[in-house]
Amino acid sequence: MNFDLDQEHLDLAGGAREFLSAAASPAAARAALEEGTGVRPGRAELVKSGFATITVPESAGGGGGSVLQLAVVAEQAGRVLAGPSLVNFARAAVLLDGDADRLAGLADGSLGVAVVDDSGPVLDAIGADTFLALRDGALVCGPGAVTAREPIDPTRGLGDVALDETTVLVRDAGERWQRAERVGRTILAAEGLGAAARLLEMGVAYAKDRHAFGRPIGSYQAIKHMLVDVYVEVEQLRSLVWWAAWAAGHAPGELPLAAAAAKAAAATTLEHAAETVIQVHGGIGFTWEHDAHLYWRRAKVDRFLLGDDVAAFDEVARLAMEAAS
Amino acid sequence: MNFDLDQEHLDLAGGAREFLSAAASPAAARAALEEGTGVRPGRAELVKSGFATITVPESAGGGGGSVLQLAVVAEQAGRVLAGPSLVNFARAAVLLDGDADRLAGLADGSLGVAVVDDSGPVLDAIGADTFLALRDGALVCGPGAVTAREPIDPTRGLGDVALDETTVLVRDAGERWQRAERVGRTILAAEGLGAAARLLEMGVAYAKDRHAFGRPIGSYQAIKHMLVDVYVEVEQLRSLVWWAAWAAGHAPGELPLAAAAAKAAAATTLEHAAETVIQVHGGIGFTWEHDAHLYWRRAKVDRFLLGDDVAAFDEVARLAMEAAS
Amino acid sequence: MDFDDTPDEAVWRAEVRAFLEQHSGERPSDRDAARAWQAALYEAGFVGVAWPVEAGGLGGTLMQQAIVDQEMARLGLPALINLIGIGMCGPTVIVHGSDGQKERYLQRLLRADDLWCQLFSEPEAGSDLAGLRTRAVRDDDGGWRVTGQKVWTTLAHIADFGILLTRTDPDVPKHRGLTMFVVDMKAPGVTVRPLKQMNGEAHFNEVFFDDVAVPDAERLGEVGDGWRVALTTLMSERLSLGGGGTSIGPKPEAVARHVAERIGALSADRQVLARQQLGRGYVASLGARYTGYRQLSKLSRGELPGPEASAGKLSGTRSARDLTDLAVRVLGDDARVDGDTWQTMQAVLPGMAIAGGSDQVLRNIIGERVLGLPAEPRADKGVTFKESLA
Amino acid sequence: MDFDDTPDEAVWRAEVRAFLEQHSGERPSDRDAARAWQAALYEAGFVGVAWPVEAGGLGGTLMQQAIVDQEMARLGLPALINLIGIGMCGPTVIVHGSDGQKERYLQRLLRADDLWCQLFSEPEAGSDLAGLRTRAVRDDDGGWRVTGQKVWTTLAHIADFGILLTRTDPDVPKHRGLTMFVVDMKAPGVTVRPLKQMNGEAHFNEVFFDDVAVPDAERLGEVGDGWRVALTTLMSERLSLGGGGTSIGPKPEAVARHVAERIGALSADRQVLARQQLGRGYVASLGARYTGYRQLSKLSRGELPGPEASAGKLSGTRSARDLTDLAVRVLGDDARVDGDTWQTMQAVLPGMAIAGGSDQVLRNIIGERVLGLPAEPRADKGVTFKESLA
Repeated sequence: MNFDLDQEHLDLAGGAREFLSAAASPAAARAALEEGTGVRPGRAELVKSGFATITVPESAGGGGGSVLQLAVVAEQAGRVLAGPSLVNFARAAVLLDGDADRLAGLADGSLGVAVVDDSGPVLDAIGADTFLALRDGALVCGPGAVTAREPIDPTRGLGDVALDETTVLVRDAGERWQRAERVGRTILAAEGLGAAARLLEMGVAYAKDRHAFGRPIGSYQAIKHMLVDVYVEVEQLRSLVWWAAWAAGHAPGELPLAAAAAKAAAATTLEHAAETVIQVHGGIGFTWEHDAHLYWRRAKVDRFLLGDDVAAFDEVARLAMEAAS
Repeated sequence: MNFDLDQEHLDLAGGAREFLSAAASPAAARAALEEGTGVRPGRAELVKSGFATITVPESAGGGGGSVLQLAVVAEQAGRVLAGPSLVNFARAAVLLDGDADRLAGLADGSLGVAVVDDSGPVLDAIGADTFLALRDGALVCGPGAVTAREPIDPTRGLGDVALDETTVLVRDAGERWQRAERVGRTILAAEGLGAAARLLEMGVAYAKDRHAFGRPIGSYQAIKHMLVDVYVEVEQLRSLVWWAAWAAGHAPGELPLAAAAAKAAAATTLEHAAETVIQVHGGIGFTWEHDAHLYWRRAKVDRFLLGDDVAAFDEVARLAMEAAS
Repeated sequence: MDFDDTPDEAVWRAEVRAFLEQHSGERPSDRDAARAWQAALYEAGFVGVAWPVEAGGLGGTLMQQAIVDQEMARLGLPALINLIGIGMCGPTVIVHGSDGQKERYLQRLLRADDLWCQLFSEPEAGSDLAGLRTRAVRDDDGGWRVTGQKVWTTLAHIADFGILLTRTDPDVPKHRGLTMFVVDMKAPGVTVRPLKQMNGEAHFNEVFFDDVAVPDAERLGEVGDGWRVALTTLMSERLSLGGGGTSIGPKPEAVARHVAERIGALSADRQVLARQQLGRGYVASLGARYTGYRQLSKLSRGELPGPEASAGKLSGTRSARDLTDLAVRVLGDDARVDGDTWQTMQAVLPGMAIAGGSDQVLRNIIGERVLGLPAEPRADKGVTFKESLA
Repeated sequence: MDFDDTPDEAVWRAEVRAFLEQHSGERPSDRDAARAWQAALYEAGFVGVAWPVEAGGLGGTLMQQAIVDQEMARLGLPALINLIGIGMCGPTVIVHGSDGQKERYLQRLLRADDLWCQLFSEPEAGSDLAGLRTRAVRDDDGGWRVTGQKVWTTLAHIADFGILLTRTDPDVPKHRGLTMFVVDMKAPGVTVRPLKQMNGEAHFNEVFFDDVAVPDAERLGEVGDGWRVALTTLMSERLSLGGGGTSIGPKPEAVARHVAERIGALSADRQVLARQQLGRGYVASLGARYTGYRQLSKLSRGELPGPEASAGKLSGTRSARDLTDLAVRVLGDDARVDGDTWQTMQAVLPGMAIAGGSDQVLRNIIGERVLGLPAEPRADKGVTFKESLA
């Protein structure tokens, strides 16, 4: 057993970080909130970089890589609040498996795909032109009318989608849909991991720098222990994300539990990290100009995507009882 | 409005404290656990003191006092883990209202009453000879066979009760039963308040005395803030207990919400206090010889009496929604 | 113990209610209307109820004031525009002001002729308030010149006056070198810049002082005695928070009403969880509310507001968070609670958790001053302010 | 990244499994049987797998040791009787012992010929271990005389030897005046008294030393170097906790199994709540378990066990509490999980939260040594031990 990123993954993370930290930023997220400017890097740039389509087969012009590789990139995307999310790319790559034309469209950017779940607004509906959905057990595809939601986190491009005429792509697509959803949860959790890890860095840096009563606030147990609790959660989330991403490629039987656990942990950890780091920053942490609230917005929205934390914990419990009995 | 104990209550509390701290103690609870000795002060002494039958009418030989007065005494009983509980006395006084003979038996100690709920073991079944229960909407009374439970907290005298032949005392006793249960919850919460307040005192005293790394451990924020959180909860519990006890006498419409809130707060506060104070004490706190675990045992048992915290929170929510709509 | 009004209180409540119900149609729509509303209330005898008569008040009891507050809340009337002045600035002037200052300011404050703000916090002095850097230096005429920056100042953009805590001597330990002033917010050199919060609104301001002239007659208390004067302000704040933090966040009744309206649309599973969450938040709110009543009872017997009052703030922020979270989960994002979107409600909570003392500071206060636990060793003890900057 | 065994690991696992399955019928029923079982395992090459050959070990890898541990856990076999000796005392002797000590003790320890205990904590020295008071004084023969009291000593009542941390110089700062010894637990003057815990059992002991003679040849490391020697012990403890705290409390799979058996008897409402609680505890357990795997991967590449290992302990106690609480709520008090009553399980948790470092101490370690946050000012810095008692 070796449960650690390989050099290949570390190199990939480095490359993704370089690209994403130049192409996206919390400042860009703030601008999107203030002025409705598009998200950064934006769909076209993300596709062009090749990072978004890592899991699309090489034959279709994608990277032919693993979910683990995509998760490594997604963590970096989460750090800088990049948009659109890699989740739709990950889900679409699974759902369109075998559909060479559409996969090629995904890979060359000519198709802007978003996956429509049954409940709640659709992630990155804004800017998408092609929607995938499950209807009566079949995977369908078509255009749709998008109504934008109030942009709590503008980088998530939430909208309600009314599907127009759809084409059936795969009948009896229940299993495929489930796998895609689980891969999507894994990538969502990886983005949450990146955001939470970045928040922790911000909190730790501020706690070292800011002084009160003659010493750095990070020397006080109240502040120190709050940050430690976030650290512990972030590291456990990292373990669960890696496990789920690895399972997607190598242990499909473990994916349901791993993906649900990662999704649940990401929801609670990111929210906890955001609230803690705002608290650590005192007054400055809840000003518009500080980056903390942009991550906080991400936390408040992501919690409800692809099923909320309550649903994920319920699923973990059901799977655990099933496995144990 | 004056939401504070009157001098009369303070005097009563002082008297109760004097009697109870001489007649009961955590040491007596430990002995009961080790050797199965009876609880202290025991039913006979409690009746003789007059404190247990405060709410029995004077005409029947009781104190003719209020639920608030009994709650003031119950807090003192909780401080020293006195047994049996005042809960059965409080409930019986309501249930037997108008039944002069049985009330007189309750007041002179010739009847050892315990109230049988539908679920879970019966509080102070051990040592009781007369059981009150609700059967098909009627209040019934009779002897019963008691099977003792494993004594987690031996001062609670838990047992399963199989009722023998019963006599119907009141047909259509639903409302009476509910009021008795709510008064019982209030008194249980008052005992919990006393236990939690005593735990807090123990924790604060130890935190002032014990040194680590050259200063008292109570000077460290981690310890200090834990104790403060308990303090805040204890004071809120005190407010809820007083409110519920006052409502029992003066605002019956407020009693359902107040009693459920007090029960729920007592369950969570006492448990939180016990676990915190053990933690504050470090190793010594989980030794047999230390008093902390005797209070912890009380917390673990009381949580489930007269409906558990989950049921109480559910009831609060239902009542709140009803009142609001 | 008696939760009901005394006969006197009942009479007072009836008076208050009659007046308010008669006028509650006229909800102030802008700042001038808000001033006029406060003035009308003042003329009717319902502002500054517990202030001394010589300060322009009614010389009444705190319980009478609480009854006014309760009745206003019952009708859903907004807080008075000059709340900070009434609760914090005015009481400080009453205790430490000269006769001239009292004459000039107090009645005008109650009538909202002048609006007031409080200028204490600074970017580098939050929890550690006594570490503030705004300097006041004597000028040649015996007056003062103030230079520095304040932050988190509510109402600064419309206030006429403020109470201003400054450093007048950096060569003594930090608590001893402070002096308090009344400052004219329209004076040359005062610049106010709104500070946008994470919810997009600007409840607070930054205030810059650039060599602002303040006459010595506007000093509040002795030179170097500013910390003690500030403690009066903070104690008055506690007094005005008599409700024990229950004013933080959404009203539990409002959340219960909305949950009641919406819960039927949830799955059975979600209904169970919603009731648990509502129950927990509601019990915490009730606990804080009734603890507030106990404090009010103590205060109305003449006891000084103690550090216990901080407990309400501490638990208030937590139950507010829980109830808001429930609202978000249950209500959907098209819902309004008391007119706020859930987004606004949520985004305002982190600020509430910090304003008026962070959770950490409040826990230290309660731990040390209520429970008697020892303070931490202080790195800055006996050090002059100037040295502490090194 | 690869969760599967390497080919070598798979071969090893098969060997281990074959042996254990063949012998797992013989569960040790008493102390002698437990010793015999460890000896048999040792002879088969499954004890001290990662110890150096010259120390009596197999010179294998940590991953091989982990595989043995996993396979033993899979079959529900109890921990080895000399676990503390193997995990903490032996490694300390390996690093700091003389050739004679290694010769005398190590192989016998692995074979459970001698049982070992660790004598560090004292009534007045818990979190602040370096404040210990047990004195060792030179006698006329160049040996030592030890007087004092230790506490929380697992196995002391049956141990043959212990590693003993003492104060040999009270006139220097506390960390510098300590010296470590191997002590014969059967020596005259050693008294062991079992310490009953709140659950009624006695997993720990108090140990009293009354002028106990310890030869200088039994010193471990230099005089005054005891703190550094103790750090080796504590680091070995972390290494032996490779699983990252997942051994704390009930196994999540066991709780899931029992909930699965009982949940049907609950009301629909309670089923919802039970699943939420199980889900939360289970995710926390999985998070700790997989984080433990990551640490194990690092260790097996030769990295030293860092302070990160404390994180597993921290979260382990919390998820253990949540899962136990669930068991209590769901299972009823007649249920057993892994053979324990819920009462026993609950009553053992507070002890677990403190043994091996309280939550507070662990958070300080992680905060300072992993996150790099500044330490608190130390009141006892540069003060001699003797002065610190004043």
